[in-house]
Amino acid sequence: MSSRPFLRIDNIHKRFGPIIASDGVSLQIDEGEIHALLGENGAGKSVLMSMICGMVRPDEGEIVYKGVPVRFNSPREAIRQRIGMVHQHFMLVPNLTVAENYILGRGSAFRVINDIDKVHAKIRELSDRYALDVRPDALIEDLSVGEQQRVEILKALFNGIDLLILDEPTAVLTPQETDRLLTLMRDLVADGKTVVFISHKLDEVMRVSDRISVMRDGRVVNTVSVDHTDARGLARMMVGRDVGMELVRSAAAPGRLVLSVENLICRSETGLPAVRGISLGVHAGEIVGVAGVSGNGQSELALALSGLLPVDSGRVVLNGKDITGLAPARINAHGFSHIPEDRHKHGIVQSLSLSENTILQRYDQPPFAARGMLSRRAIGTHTRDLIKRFRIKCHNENQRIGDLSGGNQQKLVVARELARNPDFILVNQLARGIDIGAMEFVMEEMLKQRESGKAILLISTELEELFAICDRILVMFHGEILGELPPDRARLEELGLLMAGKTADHSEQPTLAG
Amino acid sequence: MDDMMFFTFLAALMGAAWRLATPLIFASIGAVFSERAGVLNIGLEGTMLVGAFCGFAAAFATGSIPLGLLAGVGGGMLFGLVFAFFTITIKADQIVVGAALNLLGMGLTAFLFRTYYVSTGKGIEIAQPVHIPWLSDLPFLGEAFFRQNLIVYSTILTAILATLVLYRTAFGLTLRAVGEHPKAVDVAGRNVATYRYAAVMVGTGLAGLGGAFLTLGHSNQFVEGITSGRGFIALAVVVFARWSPIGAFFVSLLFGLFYALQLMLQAQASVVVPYQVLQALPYIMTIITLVFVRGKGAAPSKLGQPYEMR
Amino acid sequence: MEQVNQGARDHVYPQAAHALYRTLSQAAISAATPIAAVLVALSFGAALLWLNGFTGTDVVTVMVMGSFQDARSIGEILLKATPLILIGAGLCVAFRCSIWNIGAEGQLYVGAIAATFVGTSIDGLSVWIHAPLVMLAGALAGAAWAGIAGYLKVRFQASEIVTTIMLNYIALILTSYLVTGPMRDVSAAYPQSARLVREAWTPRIVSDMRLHIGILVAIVLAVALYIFLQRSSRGFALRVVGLNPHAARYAGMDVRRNVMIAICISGAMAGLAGAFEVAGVTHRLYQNISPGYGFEGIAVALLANNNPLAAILSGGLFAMLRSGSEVLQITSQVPQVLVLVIQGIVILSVVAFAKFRGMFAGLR
Amino acid sequence: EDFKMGLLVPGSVSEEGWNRIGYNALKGVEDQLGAKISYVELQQNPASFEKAFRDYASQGYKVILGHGFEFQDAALEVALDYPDTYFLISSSSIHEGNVIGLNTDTSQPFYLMGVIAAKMGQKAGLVGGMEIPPIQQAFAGFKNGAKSVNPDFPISEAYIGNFTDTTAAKEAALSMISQGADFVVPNASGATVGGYQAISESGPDVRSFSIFSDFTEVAPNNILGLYVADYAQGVVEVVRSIHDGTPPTQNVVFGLKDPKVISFTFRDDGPVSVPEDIRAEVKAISDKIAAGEIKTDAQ
Ligand SMILES: Nc1ncnc2c1ncn2[C@@H]1O[C@H](COP(=O)(O)OP(=O)(O)OP(=O)(O)O)[C@@H](O)[C@H]1O
Ligand SMILES: Nc1ncnc2c1ncn2[C@@H]1O[C@H](COP(=O)(O)OP(=O)(O)OP(=O)(O)O)[C@@H](O)[C@H]1O
Ligand SMILES: [Mg+2]
Ligand SMILES: [Mg+2]
Repeated sequence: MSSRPFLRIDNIHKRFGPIIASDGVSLQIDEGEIHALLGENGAGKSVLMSMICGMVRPDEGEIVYKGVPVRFNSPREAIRQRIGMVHQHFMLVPNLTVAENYILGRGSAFRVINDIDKVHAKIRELSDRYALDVRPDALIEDLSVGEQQRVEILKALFNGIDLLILDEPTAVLTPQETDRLLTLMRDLVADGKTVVFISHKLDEVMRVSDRISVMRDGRVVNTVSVDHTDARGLARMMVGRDVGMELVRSAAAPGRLVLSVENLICRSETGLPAVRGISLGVHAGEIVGVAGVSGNGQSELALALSGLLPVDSGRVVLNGKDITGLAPARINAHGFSHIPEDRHKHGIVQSLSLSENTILQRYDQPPFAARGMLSRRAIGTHTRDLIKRFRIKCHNENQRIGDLSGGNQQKLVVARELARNPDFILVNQLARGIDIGAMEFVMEEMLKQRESGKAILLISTELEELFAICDRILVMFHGEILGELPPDRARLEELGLLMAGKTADHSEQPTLAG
Repeated sequence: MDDMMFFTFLAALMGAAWRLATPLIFASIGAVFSERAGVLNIGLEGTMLVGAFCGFAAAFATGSIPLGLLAGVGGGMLFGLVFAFFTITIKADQIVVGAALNLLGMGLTAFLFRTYYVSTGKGIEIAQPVHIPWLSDLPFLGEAFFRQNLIVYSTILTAILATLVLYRTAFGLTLRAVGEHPKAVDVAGRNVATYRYAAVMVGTGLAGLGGAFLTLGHSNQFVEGITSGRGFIALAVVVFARWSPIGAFFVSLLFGLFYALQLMLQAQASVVVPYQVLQALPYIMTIITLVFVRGKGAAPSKLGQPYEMR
Repeated sequence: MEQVNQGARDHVYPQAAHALYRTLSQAAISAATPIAAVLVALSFGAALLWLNGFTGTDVVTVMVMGSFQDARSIGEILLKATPLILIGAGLCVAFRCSIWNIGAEGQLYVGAIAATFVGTSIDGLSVWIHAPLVMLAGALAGAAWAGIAGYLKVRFQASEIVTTIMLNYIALILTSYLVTGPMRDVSAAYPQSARLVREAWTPRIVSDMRLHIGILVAIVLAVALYIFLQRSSRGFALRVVGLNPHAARYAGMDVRRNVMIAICISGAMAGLAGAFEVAGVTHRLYQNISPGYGFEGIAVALLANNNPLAAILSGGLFAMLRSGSEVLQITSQVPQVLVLVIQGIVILSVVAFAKFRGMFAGLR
Repeated sequence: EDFKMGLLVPGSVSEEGWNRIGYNALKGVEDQLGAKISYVELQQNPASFEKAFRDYASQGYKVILGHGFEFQDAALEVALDYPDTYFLISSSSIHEGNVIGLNTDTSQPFYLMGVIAAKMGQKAGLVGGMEIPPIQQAFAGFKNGAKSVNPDFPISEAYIGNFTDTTAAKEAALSMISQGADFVVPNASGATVGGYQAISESGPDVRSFSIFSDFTEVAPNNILGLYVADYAQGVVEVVRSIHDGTPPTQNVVFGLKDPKVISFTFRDDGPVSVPEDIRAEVKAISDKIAAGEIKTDAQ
């Protein structure tokens, strides 16, 4: 590796009000390396990278880039210095085309756009060179998440970069797409570029990086060369203790059939076919996983089951009652709980208190309501109880839930749904946004529910999550269930292929239309 | 002969529709700009009044219509500056500030008019129709379209220019992005607040121009409340036109047409329905059309929301 | 679960006392902002007067003092406050549910029409029946008129901002049609309806003042709406729908139904205001029965930060400013429209103060 | 002893319009006759009407103006107890002892305009604000006048629905002109000016009269004459007659017979003017109206 420090970060501090996001970070990135950044949620990875690319200004400390101290006041200045970043949440304007997104912010503000053809040509050329398969005139809102990801990477290349920062780029990709991305990263390095790469997936990190830095509580606690560590060691560095990678659980003892879905068909909110005939059953005392790359109809499946999306045809039976097409209130009343995928959209009301969020479904039922009026005391008691049982970190139950960290918000949602004592629990992305420690906790909770005879359907894009607690895994692709596998790591390859739409005989399934 | 009558009627109707649409065209195209940038200004009524008053006052003092128009635009923009300061810099709720500006616009213009002008009873010289050789003399078409003043003609230019700016310049591109995904614009290195200020300025400047047309291009006097709800109608036009400048042009014309039609039908002795039915027509039609032009798919997704920079 | 309920009952009184204390102290804090805002606005008004050749200090001396001259002028303020409080408190409910009902003016007119109909077409009822019947008719008509916009919103996603504005015009035109046509009192020179029968009139509080019991109804309803929004299950659902309709749907709340309820409550309050104008003040329907109460009510609700309890105060404030400006016009020939300027500035100042308070909180 | 006059208005005198007109009349009496004045704002409250009348009368007020016909019943009640006080009632046609109705008849000058229109033009157009009595009465007079000359004379009528929209008033007038009207009179309060603007732009072939204020500057080539009304002056004259000890012996209708209240004049400085022969005819009709021989406002 080159010894010239390409990028040196020196004792950076950054606070957001009372929150300390960076507490004296120091880090050194070498030219032409792939440097991975690991750490629990909220460790300060994204904030650190945002400071490098000019989105956030550090309170204190120094950034030295190519030997010169820099202080970017805007992302524009960082881009001018050939630093590009692909954010966790895409920075693409949905109602513009790919090309329009690329020229956004470039050149004079009063410029007439007359060079769009040249832009298109350049995009095609780059797309071909790195095999990215990006159409310059496509509208962003028509693209799948994976495509948008490639559009983001290509945007950085389009801008011309020496340093590329990727913030959790693989979270939404299939194993195949991930492979392709890792290859791309290698290609970029071969072209003389430097890559910083944030991920929670230790195996990818081990596969692609040259060096790895681990962050904890706003500091870099260690930087190691990939040759001198392993996954277990990295996990220990991150959390500060050994993490039980394997949860203890008893053998499955499935009981009666709690939920059965027969040939369910429904369309997405935009009216495109999303779920194309799914049948499945979940028994008491088992956890059934649904694996798949996001965008293959899992969201619609979850929404349709919970009554939030109209069903075109098929039947959903819960506890022997047909709940197809019922209103959410009715479905909930039949013993249905739902831990939703999009916490901010469905799960909580940010500006309400923890108390108010705990009674979201039961606001008009005793003991929380009597004669049409809310019973604050009963609500408070119940909420304090949940806070204690689920170890939710908060000031008190009257605090705005939006002020809690994401992990704690998720814990409240889980607590609320389990407290309703349902027969069936639909979980879409159990551990989304929560750190390894909390993940362990909620997984244990799920297993407890399973022990007590609940039926659980766990939809997830995270294979680790599925392997850890599921009794069997269904693979969803293109709105259909392509197959079922036991949670056996040995069959990871097979699972990956199924997720990419390739059945065991490796024949290609039709790809997503539109 | 009956056909002749009908064509004269039609020609007069078209001409009137265009004139009645003119203030709406300016105001609604302006509103397209600010709404595309995510700023919903329900204070348009007040802003148009300010434009109408400033235009009148300036023309009254100088006798110059161009100066009057300039003052109308300037007055609107000054008002827009207040709106922008409160909604963009202070990040106050846009509806609250808009409601306050309607009160202010109505109050200030009426106060100043009563204090300085009401007793003069004097008006100003308004913009004269421009006679275009040959075209104005065409039968029917000449009457309908080519005997207007320059302000009315300029609505076409405004619509075309607005479309070009919105869809063919970097400014317009950024503006459209600001209402949809302001953070992306921020990351791309453009200041969201600056663009929103600019959008509000364009919006209120055009609203001011629309107001100034009332006093400088149509009647020669300022009257308290002269806009008579046009600022609110312009808001409806924008929704109807699905946030497109060309759409706003044609929807405004449609409104002008309804309005002209009801005035002309009232004057026809042979029409027997109560005139109030005719008066209600434009408003009922708006509601009906809104039901058919369904959904809010086209609305800028961050409309009405302040942008919190990190 | 039983235990929880038992405990709740035992602690009901101290809890209520505490809640009262908290509400009062919050009210004190939140009262400081409007008072400061009014001072700013009055200073602005004074400056405007001074700049334009009037005596600037009149704004305070005449406007504020003049409006509290005697019992009668206070009665007049309360009379003007009645529709403002009713409409403002009602709009708080709609705005809390994120429904931008700009149509209170039209709902007021429709309420007035219905009240007139009930008050003129029935005779021989006791005042105990007829007067409330008139109010009920007004409220129902207002709710129905608002319900049109609500229905178009939930069924066709038609923007209620647009539809309520259009319905305002239609209601005004309808009133004009009725009083010049079918409802016209043929014996009168002026286009107006027949006079409501005595029993339909809203009872007065003091017999020789115009102030009627509408003000009490307005205050009671505003308090009731406050309790409804803050303490009832349904009010909770309305707030959740307003804050996050997706979460509301997820939680099993019927979003459409709650939207309809919220907009109809606000319409009913505006319709009731219209009924009181007819049955309590004019006793006849005219074309211009409202001097823009419906639009002023929007400002009242916004100034109250969508809190119906605070709407009592902001409605009273706006009524006071309106009364004061009338006094100011008579004594100092200041155009009465100055009040609109002052009202506008009050709102802007409140907004600015709220922001600065937030900034100080951030610094601490 | 002071000469005192009181005023009861049915609303706030600060509001532009009806109540303000009453207040201006009171001020006129103060300014021109040196009377002590007082007023009280009451709204549709018969109980307090009576009390207010009694309060003033018992305090020695010589004249009390109840501004609106709704005060009539209460005045009749009180008047019996105060025979020395004069109770004037606006827009009323009563005359019972010391209760005297006052009215301004706008249909009279409009009748004359109708006559002129039918004599000089092909078709008339009337643009109204809202359909309220002063406007309806005026238009009725215009139509009666025109029909007296030519029963088939075409007249179109349109209301813009408010008093602020000058643009609508202008377009309404333009549309009438485009449909052949060549004598157009707008009557829409603040929006009236828009109507004159339309007339002015349509060339000198379209004629009009200026009403209430002088609009000749707006349409110098079209306006044939002026009609101006001053209710305050009318009230001052009535109060003066009471002050002088010669109170009216019947209800008062201000009309063409009261040139100080209603003035109807022709212009001579315009490019077109009413020919002498028509003027003479109009004068004759005006005299007849003043003499009560022609009823102008039959609807
Ligand atoms: N704009 C902001 N305002 C307030 N707090 C913030 C802001 N941005 C980040 N933080 C806080 O700073 C801390 C670090 O956040 P950061 O996003 O860097 O975490 P991370 O390591 O990227 O986590 P993840 O793995 O979830 O992406 C967190 O506590 C976060 O809540
Ligand atoms: N325990 C239950 N079992 C079966 N059906 C129920 C139960 N509770 C409610 N429902 C049904 O669910 C639907 C909605 O319930 P509910 O009445 O609580 O909501 P709502 O009043 O319509 O709206 P909101 O959720 O906004 O209060 C109704 O049709 C009701 O009959
Ligand atoms: Mg992050
Ligand atoms: Mg419910």
